[in-house]
Amino acid sequence: MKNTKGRFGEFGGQYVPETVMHAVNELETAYKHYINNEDFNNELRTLLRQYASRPSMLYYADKMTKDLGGAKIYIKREDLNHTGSHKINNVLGQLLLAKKMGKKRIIAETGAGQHGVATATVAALMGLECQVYMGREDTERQSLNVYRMELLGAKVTPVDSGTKTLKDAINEAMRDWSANCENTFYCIGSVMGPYPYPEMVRNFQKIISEEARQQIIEAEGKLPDCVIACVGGGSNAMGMFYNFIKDKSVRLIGAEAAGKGIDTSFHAATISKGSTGIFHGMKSLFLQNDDGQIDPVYSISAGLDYPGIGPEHADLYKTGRAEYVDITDEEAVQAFEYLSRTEGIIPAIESAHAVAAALKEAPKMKPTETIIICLSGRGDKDVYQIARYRGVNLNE
Amino acid sequence: MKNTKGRFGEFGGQYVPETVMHAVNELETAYKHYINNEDFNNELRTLLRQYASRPSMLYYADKMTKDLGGAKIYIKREDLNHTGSHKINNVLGQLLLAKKMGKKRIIAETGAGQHGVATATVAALMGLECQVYMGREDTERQSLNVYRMELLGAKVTPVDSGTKTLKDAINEAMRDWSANCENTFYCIGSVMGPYPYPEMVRNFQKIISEEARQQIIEAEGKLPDCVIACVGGGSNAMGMFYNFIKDKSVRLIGAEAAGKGIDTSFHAATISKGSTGIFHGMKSLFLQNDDGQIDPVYSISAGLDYPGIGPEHADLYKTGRAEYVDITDEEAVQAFEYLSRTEGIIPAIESAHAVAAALKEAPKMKPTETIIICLSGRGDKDVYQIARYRGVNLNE
Amino acid sequence: MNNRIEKCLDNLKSRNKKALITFITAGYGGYEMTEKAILEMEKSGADIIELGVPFSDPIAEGCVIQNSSMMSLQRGTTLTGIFQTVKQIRTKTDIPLILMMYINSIFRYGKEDFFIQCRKCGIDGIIVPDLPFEERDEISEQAEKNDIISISLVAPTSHERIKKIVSESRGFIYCVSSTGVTGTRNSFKTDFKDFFSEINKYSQIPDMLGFGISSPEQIKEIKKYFDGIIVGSAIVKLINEKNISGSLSDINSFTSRLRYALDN
Amino acid sequence: MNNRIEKCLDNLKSRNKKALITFITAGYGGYEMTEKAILEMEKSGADIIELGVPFSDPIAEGCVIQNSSMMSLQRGTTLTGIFQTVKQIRTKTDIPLILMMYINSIFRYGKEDFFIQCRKCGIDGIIVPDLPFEERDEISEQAEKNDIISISLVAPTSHERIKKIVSESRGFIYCVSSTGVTGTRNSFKTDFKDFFSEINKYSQIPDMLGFGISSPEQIKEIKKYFDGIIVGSAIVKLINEKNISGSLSDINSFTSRLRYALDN
Ligand SMILES: Cc1ncc(COP(=O)(O)O)c(C=O)c1O
Ligand SMILES: Cc1ncc(COP(=O)(O)O)c(C=O)c1O
Repeated sequence: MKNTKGRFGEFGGQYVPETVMHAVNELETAYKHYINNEDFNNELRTLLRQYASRPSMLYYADKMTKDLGGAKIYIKREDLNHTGSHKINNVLGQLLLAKKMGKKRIIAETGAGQHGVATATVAALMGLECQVYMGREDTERQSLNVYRMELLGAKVTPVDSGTKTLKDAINEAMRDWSANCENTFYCIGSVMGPYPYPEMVRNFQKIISEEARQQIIEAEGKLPDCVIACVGGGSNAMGMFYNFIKDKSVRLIGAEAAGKGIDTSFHAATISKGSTGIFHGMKSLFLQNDDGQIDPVYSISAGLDYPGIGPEHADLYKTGRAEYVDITDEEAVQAFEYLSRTEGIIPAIESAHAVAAALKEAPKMKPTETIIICLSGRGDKDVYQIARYRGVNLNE
Repeated sequence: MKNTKGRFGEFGGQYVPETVMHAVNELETAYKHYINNEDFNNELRTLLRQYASRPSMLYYADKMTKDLGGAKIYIKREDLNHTGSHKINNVLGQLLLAKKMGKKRIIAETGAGQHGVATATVAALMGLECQVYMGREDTERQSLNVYRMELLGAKVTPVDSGTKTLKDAINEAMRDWSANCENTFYCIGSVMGPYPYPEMVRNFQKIISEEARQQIIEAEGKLPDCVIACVGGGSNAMGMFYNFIKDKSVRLIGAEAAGKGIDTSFHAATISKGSTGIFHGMKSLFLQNDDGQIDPVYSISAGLDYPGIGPEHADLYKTGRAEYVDITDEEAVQAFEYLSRTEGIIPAIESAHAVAAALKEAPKMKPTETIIICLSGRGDKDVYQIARYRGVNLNE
Repeated sequence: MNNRIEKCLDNLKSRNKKALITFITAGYGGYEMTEKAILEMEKSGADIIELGVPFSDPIAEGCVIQNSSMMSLQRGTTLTGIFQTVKQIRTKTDIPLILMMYINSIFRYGKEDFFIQCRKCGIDGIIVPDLPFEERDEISEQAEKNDIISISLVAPTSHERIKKIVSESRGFIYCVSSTGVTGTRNSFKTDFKDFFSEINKYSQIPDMLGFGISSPEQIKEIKKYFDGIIVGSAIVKLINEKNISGSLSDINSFTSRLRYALDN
Repeated sequence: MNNRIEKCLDNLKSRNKKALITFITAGYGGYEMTEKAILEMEKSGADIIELGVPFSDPIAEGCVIQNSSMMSLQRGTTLTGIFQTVKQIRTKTDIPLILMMYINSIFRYGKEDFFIQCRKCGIDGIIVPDLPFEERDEISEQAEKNDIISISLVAPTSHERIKKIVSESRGFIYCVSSTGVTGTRNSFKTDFKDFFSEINKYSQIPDMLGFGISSPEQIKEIKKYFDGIIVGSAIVKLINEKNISGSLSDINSFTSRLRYALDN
């Protein structure tokens, strides 16, 4: 079988209904036209700088470094972006493209709500209509973000089908898209979906490693030894990895959500426990049963609660270029608390998975070595949930 | 009567119990020693840049400008600072000073919780013990921030005396200070309290106008015509005004909280309705009754819910250099919603008072004129409250 | 030409009749319901049966089929079970059977095994809504080897893609009535005249209209444009998990009315 | 020397006795309670009375006095009402009366008027906890003009400030027992020997120890260091708003025990 376009090794492709193929092709054409267009890139760079507040800082975590006694730890502060996560990088890119394409209506799925908030935000800025799909369960555990989106003028529709989480929100967005694709732009929130999304989203997120690579060289005079990012769909991780892929000495570590443990049925550890499948427009790794039914998954973090992974990650894993580790809820919550108390930085619970991975790696490394953690978002949205999580333990 | 030190015209002074005078003097000595000390300022500048993420952007609000059809509107994005408001500028300054003074314990009062969060954050970073006092009512309407402070390792004590809001939190912090001032540094959150606080906090906040003045000149080639900031104690406003005071052509406008209207008894409009008094260590304007009892005050915004104002503002008002306007809850909520929908920026409800003032001023001005709004903080903390506020109206 | 689908359509054409293709979700109401419903539909006038393999995340489906899929899965329906049921059905009827299923079900079963099994059980075609023309190589070789026809879909939004899709098609063209997912619609915004004349420019194989066809009245108005219809949600709606015989009689009368509207 | 405070302290000194200064919150339990309590305290051994003017935000006060102030204000106590009560009390006793109050109450009343009123009603001194030495000019002129003594406080944290404070003091020095606010304490961490010898280096006027004194037992141990004590919260605690006579008898017996402890 020959591989079609948009492939990363065997992964990727364009497995979508005929009803949206035209829209996918139209997007591909526009994407290819603009991605190397100087005016487009200047406009995007201006938005990233003057709206998203880029470049984001590369912060040297002195207290954490001393406390762990191993590698020097740097933190890439995507949490300081406007709207509080890396998601805005991608949304600015896609919505600028949508405007160029003359689309008037934006749809998006969201898990933790950060992608939804970013989309609602940029839609407000650009004067576009915005509809966000969000699993009912996620609207409940991330209600702050639901209100934020509504304030920004977006319509948020809770999705009651399936597991009522991110996967089902994507299903619903796809259904909307197939009904309305002539006037509607589907702004996907991670490096997933049919080609050109995985490549396009990665290209809009690679600014993270573009900046970080330059910043660490300025600070340390050399490349880092290891970069770590959490992996839901995988967009912040691809953004963080991309410009280091060719630097073979740099270890790339993705932190997956192991929920209550990968030996339970409550986790979202796609790489550890998944197998190749075709879903949501792409061939990649998925958590699924023997009959090809997609598994319900679980993570304390709504943003990592997804049964798949972007195809480029599947390839980085298969080729051995990147490593992927499992972080349980408990480890993530501990890392969440640790970073708050140690550096005065409250991370998103998603990002706390990356911090937890660093807590394991750093002590094994030498003081002459360095780690960059991608802090994909801030934790305000998670504070209540962590309090609840801890509250339950306290009352036991 | 001759005026003592730390005066702005007749306002200011050092009206504190003898038990804390030693601490106040000790602070004054340290403050005077360090405020022009090059090493200290370098260290502080590094923290502001590498921790708080300064400089903050000066954002041109294109859609808002077009929509209002008057002056060009720029927004100084203090909401993008780490921890989400201007409060971090001051806290970094004071806690660095505390460290130099060898203090091991930090106390702070907080209203909206932003100063408390900033203090808890920097205390975590610097390894200092932190105790925050917060009125019981504020702990309830800003519970997100209570959890944030606790996560950061601070102890938050709800204050049940008096009106259970900011004023009472200050009372309680003062009591703690008078008991523990040998080892404790009191980190006041606004340009108020006994000398040297009003001057010191203003000096730590003036970076806002230092940057903004340079940024607007770069963008427009000239000074702004008007700068607008909300006024609780008045620290973001002093920070925003300070470097423009000598530029006589620049109008300085402070937006006070008029709550349910200045003709009701539910407001916090100190300048409109207050009179000279002596309280919380300073001679200034206060909302008080004929017998000198401090009035209970009200605002939808916990951060503006204070019956006094910093002495430098009282003087700017008395000398006519600055103007102060009243913004009701309803106007602030409308501005909160307006900025969210129009620019995709959700402001703190405090800052929304400044936005509301701009909504009134801009249309009266010429397209060749410019306004800078100080967006003192982000509105995540307020989203629930605004939903409730609107929810009540919807169900009527 | 040995495939039952092609034989059936050829036969209809020679008799100048339009095809009635009816859909049910396999295992919805149990395998017994599936078997009986298929036989009932044949009896009351269906020419071809489309059997939906339930999938956890049917992104091309509206709520009726979504819901039936979920209920079927909750009962424990599996692809293996469906194959057994089909084998059983084949002992009773020769009506063309098409599996409607998502690509992951095939991929996970194993493409080779899947098509061999199809052939063994007597499946004649498959419709894979999330496998567009561009990705057809994912299964085309294995399908052809086993003479299972992979039905192509075209949609009103297919535009310039129609040509390449239909010119490589076999069996029939599944013409999607309008944008969106399966499910009943009150009216169609598509200009059928344009749509079908575009399709017919490049192919002579029959055109079947699907998505949202729910009443005999609708059919009368538009039947001149196509060679047959595919009715799904409107039939699935009639299935009552707790009442097999009631469901069958409803299916019978509805199918008969569709047949009548097509023929008269 | 006409001021009652100075006369009283001179007299005590000449008799080699220590002063007992007792505090109550004006208007707590009503003006009648205030008047009766003052007379009762005098009868049972108090030398000087400190009358607290309630303030909405008493930052130097612990919870007992905070609470009594709030209750008093809720009853409608005002400075004008307190002046009237004092005038009334002056018809019955010549005991020195000191107002303890926050600077804003004076400022808002009008400094001139306030001190004139004090003189007219028979007030002898004031203690303003939030008016430190550096800001004394805020009221010093008006106070002096009316021969109202403004009592200075020194605290264990006053250190190098002790000299300038005490050398300008009149009446007595209010020596704060320890850091913190008013309210009872189980023990004092302050080294009284050092503290008082520092104070006495610069002034010969009497030293009164206040803040946290709550029991006759405490007094015995430390009375050698000072010339008198000020007892506040411990007395305010005895006031029961609903039971005037019970309160008065408790105050009487407590004051008597303090007197005994000072004298023996
Ligand atoms: C803060 C944050 N980090 C990470 C993620 C995971 O997404 P991705 O793996 O695409 O970066 C999310 C998704 O919501 C998020 O909100
Ligand atoms: C976001 C924000 N803005 C403004 C204020 C008011 O304080 P100030 O007037 O000192 O700037 C607060 C106080 O909590 C605040 O949180």
